[in-house]
Amino acid sequence: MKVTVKYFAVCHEMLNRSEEEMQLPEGSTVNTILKQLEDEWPEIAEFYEVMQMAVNWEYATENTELSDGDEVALIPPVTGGIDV
Amino acid sequence: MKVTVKYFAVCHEMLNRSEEEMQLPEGSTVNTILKQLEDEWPEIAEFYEVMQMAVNWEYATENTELSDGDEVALIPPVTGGIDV
Amino acid sequence: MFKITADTITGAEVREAVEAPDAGAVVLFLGAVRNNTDGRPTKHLEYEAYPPMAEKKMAEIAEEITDKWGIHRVAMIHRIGKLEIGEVSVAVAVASPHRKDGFEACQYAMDRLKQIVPIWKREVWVDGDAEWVKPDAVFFEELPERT
Amino acid sequence: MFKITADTITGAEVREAVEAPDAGAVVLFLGAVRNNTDGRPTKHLEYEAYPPMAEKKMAEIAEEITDKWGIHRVAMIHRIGKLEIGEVSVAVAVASPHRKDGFEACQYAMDRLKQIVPIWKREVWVDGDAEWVKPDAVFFEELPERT
Repeated sequence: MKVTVKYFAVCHEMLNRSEEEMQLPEGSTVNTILKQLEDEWPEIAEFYEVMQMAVNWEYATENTELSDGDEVALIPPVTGGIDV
Repeated sequence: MKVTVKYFAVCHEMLNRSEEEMQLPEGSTVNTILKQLEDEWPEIAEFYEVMQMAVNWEYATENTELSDGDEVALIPPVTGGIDV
Repeated sequence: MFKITADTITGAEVREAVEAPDAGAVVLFLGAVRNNTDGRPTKHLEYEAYPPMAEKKMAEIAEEITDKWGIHRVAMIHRIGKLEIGEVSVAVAVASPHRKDGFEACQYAMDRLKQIVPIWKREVWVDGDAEWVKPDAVFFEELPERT
Repeated sequence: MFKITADTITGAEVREAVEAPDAGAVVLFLGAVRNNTDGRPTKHLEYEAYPPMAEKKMAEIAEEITDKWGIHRVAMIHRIGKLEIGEVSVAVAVASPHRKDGFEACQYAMDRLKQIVPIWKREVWVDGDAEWVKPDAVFFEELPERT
């Protein structure tokens, strides 16, 4: 199956891209993506603890199962609004 | 001495005037004015309990002493802003 | 800016009066004339004020806010005269470095405004009656007849 | 109205979106770019968002407010891109029959917005540094070098 993965803010900067398509085996979860990213850039794993993931515009866990066409996003801590 | 007395809202309506000048004896207090108004219109006294008085734009009591040129106001319960 | 006005209030007056480059949070309250009170249809409202004392009391509320929260940027404006449904009767703006303080201070300003600022509201109902109102209760619902 | 925009925010958009003849109280919050953070001078800010999810989460916050206070009129807009000092980054408006609920709901909206709406802020300092920030702490102040 094919999913779209989106990167924002610091993730965008770290990975040097904002979006990509990934071909994943059937039965993949969010964790499958996290592992692939870790293979590419090991340091990203140390930030997983403070990050959230989203599938189809909804917060998800690393165990959330994926389907063909899903949109997955890595969500670093949000700062919506202002710092006041 | 001569003072200006101002009436607002329901007082304005009751007394049918918004402002008048009063000649008062030396040593007069806010109470002197209240008594004069009561002489003119006895029913006003039953509202004194819920009213406040002001002298020179500051809340005052009936015992506040008056001086020549003072501006005195009868202040019915205020409703500043909105009822929400 | 502390003002009693007969002109239309947009909210921009108070907002512009409090803006500052070091104040990230602006809380603005606008009170508008509702089309009903407790279900009884309102035709329009009339506000009367004692302008010099009202503006003095508004400035005192701002001083209280400075004492309580260290906030220096507060503006209040209240309209007088006849107001149609939907028109703004009162606007309060507070600018502060932190939003929590701004919300508290703006709410405080409105509470105090209704307590100590000499402004009165006369509600004119669609059914033809009219009365001076006070918070939470109708004040002098029936005036005693003049004897 | 729940919107991510690259255009200037005036506050009028959200206010107009919530106005109603039966809503006497409008509480409006505006967040603007400050000229400093904890005393360190700010050059400008950059905001990035995940627009479709951000707008969905804003709508969910409005539903939470309806559940908690019975308020149906909530609007939120957040700007993205580069913002200069003094420009508005976020505006939230709540219209309600009673002002106390309006203040509470508007404050709640801002709190939740900072918790669940995917929007990120990059602070560019006058001294030349820049960093992605998170509430209460600098997030990833120094990115690890790519190996």
